[in-house]
Amino acid sequence: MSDALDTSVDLGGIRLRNPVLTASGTFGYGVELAPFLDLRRIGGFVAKSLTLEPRSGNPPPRIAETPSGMLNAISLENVGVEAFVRDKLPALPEGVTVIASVFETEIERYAEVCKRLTGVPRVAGIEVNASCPHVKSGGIEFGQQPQVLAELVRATRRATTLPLLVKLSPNVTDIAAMARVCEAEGANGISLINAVQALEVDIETRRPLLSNVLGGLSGPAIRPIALRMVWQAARAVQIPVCGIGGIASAEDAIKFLLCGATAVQVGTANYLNPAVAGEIADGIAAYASRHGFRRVADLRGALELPGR
Amino acid sequence: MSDALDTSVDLGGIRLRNPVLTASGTFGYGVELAPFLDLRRIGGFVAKSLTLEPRSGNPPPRIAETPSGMLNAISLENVGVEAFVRDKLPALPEGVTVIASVFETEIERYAEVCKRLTGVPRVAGIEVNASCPHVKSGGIEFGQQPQVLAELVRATRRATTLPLLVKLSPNVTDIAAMARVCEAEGANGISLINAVQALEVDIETRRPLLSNVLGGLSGPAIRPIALRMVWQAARAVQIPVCGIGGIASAEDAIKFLLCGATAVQVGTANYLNPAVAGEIADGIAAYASRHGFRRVADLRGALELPGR
Amino acid sequence: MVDRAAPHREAKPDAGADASAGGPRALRVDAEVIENRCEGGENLRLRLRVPGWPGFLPGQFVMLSPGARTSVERTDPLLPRPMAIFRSRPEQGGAEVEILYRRVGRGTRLLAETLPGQRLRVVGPLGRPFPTPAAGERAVLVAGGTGIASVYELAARSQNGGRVEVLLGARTGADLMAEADFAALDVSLRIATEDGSRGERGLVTALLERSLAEPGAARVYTCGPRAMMERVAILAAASGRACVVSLENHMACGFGVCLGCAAPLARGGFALVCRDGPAFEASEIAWGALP
Amino acid sequence: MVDRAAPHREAKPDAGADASAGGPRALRVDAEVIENRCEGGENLRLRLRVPGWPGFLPGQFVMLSPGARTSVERTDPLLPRPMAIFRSRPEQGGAEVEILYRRVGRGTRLLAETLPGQRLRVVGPLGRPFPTPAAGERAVLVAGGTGIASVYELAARSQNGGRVEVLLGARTGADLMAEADFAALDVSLRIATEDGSRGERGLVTALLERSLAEPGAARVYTCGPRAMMERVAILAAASGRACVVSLENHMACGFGVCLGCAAPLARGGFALVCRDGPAFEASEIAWGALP
Ligand SMILES: Cc1cc2nc3c(=O)[nH]c(=O)nc-3n(C[C@H](O)[C@H](O)[C@H](O)COP(=O)(O)OP(=O)(O)OC[C@H]3O[C@@H](n4cnc5c(N)ncnc54)[C@H](O)[C@@H]3O)c2cc1C
Ligand SMILES: Cc1cc2nc3c(=O)[nH]c(=O)nc-3n(C[C@H](O)[C@H](O)[C@H](O)COP(=O)(O)OP(=O)(O)OC[C@H]3O[C@@H](n4cnc5c(N)ncnc54)[C@H](O)[C@@H]3O)c2cc1C
Ligand SMILES: Cc1cc2nc3c(=O)[nH]c(=O)nc-3n(C[C@H](O)[C@H](O)[C@H](O)COP(=O)(O)O)c2cc1C
Ligand SMILES: Cc1cc2nc3c(=O)[nH]c(=O)nc-3n(C[C@H](O)[C@H](O)[C@H](O)COP(=O)(O)O)c2cc1C
Ligand code: FES
Ligand code: FES
Repeated sequence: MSDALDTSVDLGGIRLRNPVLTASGTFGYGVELAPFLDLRRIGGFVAKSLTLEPRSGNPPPRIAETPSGMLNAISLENVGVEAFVRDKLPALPEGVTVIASVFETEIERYAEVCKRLTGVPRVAGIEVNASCPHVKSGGIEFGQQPQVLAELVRATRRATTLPLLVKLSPNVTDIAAMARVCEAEGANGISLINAVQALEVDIETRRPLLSNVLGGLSGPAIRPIALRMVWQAARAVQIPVCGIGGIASAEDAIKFLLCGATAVQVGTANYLNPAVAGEIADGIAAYASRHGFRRVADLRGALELPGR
Repeated sequence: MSDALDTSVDLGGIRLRNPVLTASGTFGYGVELAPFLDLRRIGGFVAKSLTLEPRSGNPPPRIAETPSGMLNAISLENVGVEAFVRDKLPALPEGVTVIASVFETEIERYAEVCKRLTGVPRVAGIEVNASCPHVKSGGIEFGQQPQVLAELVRATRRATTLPLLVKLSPNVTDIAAMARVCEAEGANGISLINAVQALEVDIETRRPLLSNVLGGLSGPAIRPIALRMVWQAARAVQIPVCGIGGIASAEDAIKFLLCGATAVQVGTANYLNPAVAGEIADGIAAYASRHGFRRVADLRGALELPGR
Repeated sequence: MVDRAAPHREAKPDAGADASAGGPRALRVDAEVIENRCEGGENLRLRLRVPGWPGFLPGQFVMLSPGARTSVERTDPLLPRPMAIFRSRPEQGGAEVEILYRRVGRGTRLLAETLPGQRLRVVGPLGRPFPTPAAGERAVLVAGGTGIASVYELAARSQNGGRVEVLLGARTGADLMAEADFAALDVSLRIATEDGSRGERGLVTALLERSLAEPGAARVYTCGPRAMMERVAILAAASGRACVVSLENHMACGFGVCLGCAAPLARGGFALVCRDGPAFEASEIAWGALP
Repeated sequence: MVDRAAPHREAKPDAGADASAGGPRALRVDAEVIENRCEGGENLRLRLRVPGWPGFLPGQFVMLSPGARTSVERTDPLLPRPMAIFRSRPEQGGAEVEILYRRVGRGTRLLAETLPGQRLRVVGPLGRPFPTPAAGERAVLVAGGTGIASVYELAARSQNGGRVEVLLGARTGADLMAEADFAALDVSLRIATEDGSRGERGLVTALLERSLAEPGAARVYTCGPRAMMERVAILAAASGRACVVSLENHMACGFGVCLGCAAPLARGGFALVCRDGPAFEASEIAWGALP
């Protein structure tokens, strides 16, 4: 790439080498990908979401393939915040930016996990995953109700001094409204989208393909939906937006930047090609140079709308 | 297929030869497909949505390809209800079941179009397309607001004695709630899903691929989302549900029936294979026979949930 | 939207895939690839064995599945690709249909990787044909890029009638399609390339200006890049000659139901390129609003 | 989750793709198809030229892109398919890797249509290998269906150590994989088919019962249909022999990050088949909760 090019971006106070992160739940705790990718080639990664205690997840089958996508219903399975801090973080090479992700079943627990992560040297920021069933509201996701989302952001905001990103659920009527709630409650940025609630069945067994019945749809299939939501959210708020959903190439990632994202996260594509995030980072830089940008950050929102 | 098999279904008072319809906007006014498919092989078709006056649509580009899907932004282009009744219906061979579809910008106009269609011999029923921007609510879709949807269903219900289907927008937080609104206001059935709001851009021109910027995502990519919404809607209401979204094979169609749909509509797949709807109808019958069903109608809701 | 000269009668405006009524009835069939050869640059020649092919009229097209069909239906890429019918030769039980195409994107790249023996889905022939030149009328065919494929059959069928001039343009000689095929016809063929590597250096529209300077009744037919067609239309109008353009809008269905291929009309509203065209009177088109 | 005998040392429980630390390091590379031949029924043999192949240990697997890679990335089908490494032979700059697979669905059907010269993406070797039989210990390998491919290398590497018995089962003789390959090894090979068209009529577990009746230290290894493996585990336990099972759960990544391949454990919780397995002590698995 051109040496002149500055690839770094600032994601709500998190300084990133380049705008390419990997998405929570698709990159493990980092070390798993080390054989395939030098983790310093990318901006950083968002670790698998953490709960207060270690959790195990749904019984298999947990995944299923769909047209240009996949379904998953892993549930809350993770090693828990303590083991993450004690075992996972130290295993990472220096110079790798780590964003911790948090999910829980109650707001107080979300806040507690954020507290525990605050002050931990290797943690550059926290992403609050709002796409979890809220027990008290009968399983509706935190991110599906503006008031509940507001409470969640307020509580986690109070709980940490770290840069706070809120990851939005796509299963809503008005994504812009959800983005505004996060901004109003002091989030430093928003990440979207999480997987889209979906269902797949086997017509021979006449059963759902997942033990959990419903799952989350991810992969290229949802990219145009994610791009729309990122565009709507980015126009609704001033805080930075991290674009997620079906990104599998530099071209895909650039679309999100042009639509207003400051950075992107690569998810399902890591499964198909564990080195893809590095290739995407290189591709974005090449594009920026080719189009005469000095800073990759300037790609943000460079979309031209038809003069109508 | 086995002669014993009864393939007919009753979709809210509309008797169908078999459960396979084609979706509005993907089958024109029927005659266009005649060279490829004997229209009597399928249950019927839903005609392109009609407005009170003839309308022309958005400037090109109006369509774009996406992973396992496509975007469209045609807008309200159609010949208008009068020309439909005068020119289109008579051009159809006997024995073809036609459901008229209606969209408009105001509730009063929706109702007026329904009135004009009532009593027209060839019209077996009306499908109200609620996925249209409601001018008065600043472009939010009729189908995105429970109160507005309720008014729309009430008004169109009053306007016609024909079987009334309401076609729901997928761009909502709670599809079951929307289904209940339709049932409460006297709809005879619901159809879902319409295309999912999405965006696609060209990174070389740095412009949206559609002149309208936003478009509707359709095709196999959205099938698992549609299946989830159909399942949720079918559990929420007693009135029949017509499943739509990404159906391209008999297997796909059967999934919707198992999840509670009484009938299905084939949309985008018609573009790839203009005879596909007939093949799907045959495939469903073959499956029903192979699995020992006497009536295709019995496939409805035959999904078994894991005993948890 | 163009007056059709005999034998082809004017079609009902809305008959869709039957628009070319009197013309061959469209079919949907799997065709076997006989040959799929690179002809230099990004240009390829595809020969298909199409069972039950009903024949076609000049200017009509087919929709081709993007890439070879497999035992498994793959949904990416999803949409069929419109391709002009270059020519067809009847054979036992059907015909051999030839397509000339340029590798420009995902679908045509996959098409280029298709091997003899593999199958493609074909839907067609579709669209309304070119109006045939009136008796004694000079036909001036101006084509560039992939548009060259669209006008070959018109040239072939008109050659024995009146006088036919074919003016072909390309960026370079390597990009030029089908020169040998046109050379084999009884037409006056002239070529222009932007880099002068073949024929005259410059734009094909320069050749047209000279041709139009000659007296006598003439009708201009053009297919190619949008900018070229618009320029051709302007030149034809200036010389008082009728001009027929063949448009290449994006298409999802090809037979008039998706409304995706709308072309803006000068009188307002839109025509469907797949159903009302692809051939239009140049004066009908609102060029400014065409992407 | 199985004690690895030397030379392979126990891996850190969470090292993911490095689980087989001390074992070969996984790579991601495009491999060229050398041969992709049907071997009767739905069984095929795939030979790949894999640049930089680091070698592998018995029981490890690779993730293969579903169908040949093209110049265009196609996203349907999306996920790579896990396939056991049947064997590999070092060659200049890499190795020739052999896969035996069965055509059962979309991905393997596309794989079966892949031609020599085309490329597949390979990620691997992945997973933790079979524990090698202890000195003097009789190794009884019981495999059925596609599971046969998973145990070949273990048989090949153990043949010169202690005594190796290979018991293969299939529905019919035509479904039976790799018989000739096993026959060429210095192992005692017995076969059972359900229809008796090859070897004994009946289930492979009947062969196992007789083998277990013989005295002496023995360790049972099994891979195949879930029901078969469960039955093998029960028989081994009843005879007081250790039993190692190789599971075939659905996988998205193959290297421990998607958590999709969870296998329920008898002690509660789950293990990841791709990272902690595919080989497990049979007693570790909660068979009732395995799909
Ligand atoms: C009536 C008609 C006749 C044509 N005849 C020929 C021909 O004989 N030879 C030839 O090489 N090309 C022809 N074209 C253009 C050809 O259809 C496009 O080059 C081709 O669709 C590009 O597809 P792609 O998959 O390579 O590009 P992609 O970028 O993968 O295409 C993405 C989408 O955009 C559409 N698209 C992209 N470019 C064009 C274009 N220029 N025109 C229409 N749709 C486009 C594709 O169909 C697809 O739906 C014709 C087009 C039309 C409408
Ligand atoms: C560790 C391991 C080793 C394997 N080794 C072999 C081998 O050597 N030879 C062989 O023929 N098969 C092997 N399998 C099984 C093989 O992965 C499946 O047969 C194959 O994935 C089926 O894919 P498909 O595309 O044909 O079916 P599809 O129905 O298209 O598959 C749809 C999805 O389900 C998954 N899936 C379907 N069936 C299975 C299955 N039985 N196991 C795992 N995933 C499945 C696919 O991977 C895909 O994600 C192995 C599986 C595992 C986990
Ligand atoms: C198997 C799987 C597990 C996931 N786990 C998490 C998780 O723990 N926390 C989270 O915020 N998102 C999780 N996600 C969602 C992804 O981070 C991402 O938002 C989504 O998959 C869309 O991006 P993609 O299309 O690039 O995969 C998971 C996704 C997958 C496929
Ligand atoms: C080009 C196009 C035009 C459409 N026009 C209409 C319409 O006029 N009225 C309507 O109710 N739905 C319309 N739809 C939506 C379809 O009827 C269907 O609900 C949607 O495409 C999802 O189904 P599919 O994935 O099978 O295409 C249109 C869809 C497409 C692709
Ligand atoms: S391409 Fe569908 S209407 Fe013309
Ligand atoms: S396959 Fe992804 S964790 Fe095992």
